[in-house]
Amino acid sequence: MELKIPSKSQNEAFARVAVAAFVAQLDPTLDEVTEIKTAVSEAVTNSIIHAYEDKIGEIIIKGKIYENYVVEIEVIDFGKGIEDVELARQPLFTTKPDQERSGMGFTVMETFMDKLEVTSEVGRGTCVRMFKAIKKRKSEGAEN
Amino acid sequence: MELKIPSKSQNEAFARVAVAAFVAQLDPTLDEVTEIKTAVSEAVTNSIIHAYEDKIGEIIIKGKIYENYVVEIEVIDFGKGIEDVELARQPLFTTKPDQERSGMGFTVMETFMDKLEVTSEVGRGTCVRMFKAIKKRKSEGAEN
Amino acid sequence: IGEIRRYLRDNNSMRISRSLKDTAYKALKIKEKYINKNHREPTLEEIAKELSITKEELVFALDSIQEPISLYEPVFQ
Ligand SMILES: Nc1ncnc2c1ncn2[C@@H]1O[C@H](COP(=O)(O)OP(=O)(O)O)[C@@H](O)[C@H]1O
Ligand SMILES: Nc1ncnc2c1ncn2[C@@H]1O[C@H](COP(=O)(O)OP(=O)(O)O)[C@@H](O)[C@H]1O
Ligand SMILES: [Mg+2]
Ligand SMILES: [Mg+2]
Repeated sequence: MELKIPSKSQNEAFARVAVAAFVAQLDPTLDEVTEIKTAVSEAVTNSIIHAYEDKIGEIIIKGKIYENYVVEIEVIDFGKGIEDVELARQPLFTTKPDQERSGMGFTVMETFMDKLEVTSEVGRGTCVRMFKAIKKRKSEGAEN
Repeated sequence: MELKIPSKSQNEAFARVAVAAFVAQLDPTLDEVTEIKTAVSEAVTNSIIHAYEDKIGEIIIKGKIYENYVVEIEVIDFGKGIEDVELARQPLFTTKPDQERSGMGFTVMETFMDKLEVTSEVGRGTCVRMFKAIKKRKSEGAEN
Repeated sequence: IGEIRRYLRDNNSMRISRSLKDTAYKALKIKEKYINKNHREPTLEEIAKELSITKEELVFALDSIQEPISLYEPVFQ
């Protein structure tokens, strides 16, 4: 699936649920969904706040499910980009310390997902790509 | 917002939830949400079953919200198209009577939405455009 | 982060499908109570607030159960 939304803050809640609904077809646990939602939320918030700042731009969210219960989520923007991705990914690093930004966005994404790839070009935009394996259930009957 | 999905039947539920979550920002009642979901579900099912039949094609769902609490939803496919739209919109008309199709899809969309526009070209695809006004709540303050 | 993770872990390894249904049934109960009290349908916001979730999460949950209104009735009448 591919979802395109304007970078308005009210779309963040929408994007989060859209991704959750997409992942739901694998019937993950509540924890797994919460982790994915939280990671997506951080990525989308970054696009809204850092990439486009005061402008409204386009955010694309792509979701893919692989055979082995692996979910791939991409959050793409065409905003200002990141100068030093390595640095940006460091815990506590933030370019907006004034705005109650904790600098923990990328760390949260890394913690909650199995793999995180960030590619960015200054003036062109950023692509955050995340993977997570949903644990395959032992048996279909085990519902609790 | 714009959502792109492959015409697989499991994506129908996902599209329905995505649209419902999109419309949620207008704070509708549960009934209003159910009506919109049902209409979207019919349109998406038509694209899956009629437009692409045994193939997998692309379905685009666009959502727009206008100032006066009006929601516009478009469901677009690039499938086989409809020869006679007028006829297809008649209650009980179906080209797949064998497959438990009731021929009531367009009627359901018309009933649950305020306005329905169907444009189609044989061999090119179909666009179903639906509008619904969400009743504006009496007062924002009436919160209990 | 360890703490956030532990917090989430403590909460739920319940499957999302189960959890959505639980939320949806709670929402329907709230809706019923609301109608009895106020004689009108609550909006999403009014229900979501009581459940401490977003409107978006509420509609997602509600989609997991068959909603108890007969959709096709008006069409066939
Ligand atoms: N999509 C993006 N576009 C431009 N810059 C970004 C983007 N995402 C992250 N950044 C940069 O990386 C830094 C670290 O991001 P993050 O770990 O989420 O912390 P925070 O958002 O709290 O600053 C941000 O302060 C910002 O400079
Ligand atoms: N997206 C579409 N592409 C091609 N044909 C369509 C499409 N949607 C509807 N149709 C045609 O219109 C007819 C009526 O549609 P509908 O009222 O939903 O009834 P049903 O789906 O039960 O047949 C269908 O049988 C089909 O021939
Ligand atoms: Mg951040
Ligand atoms: Mg139909």
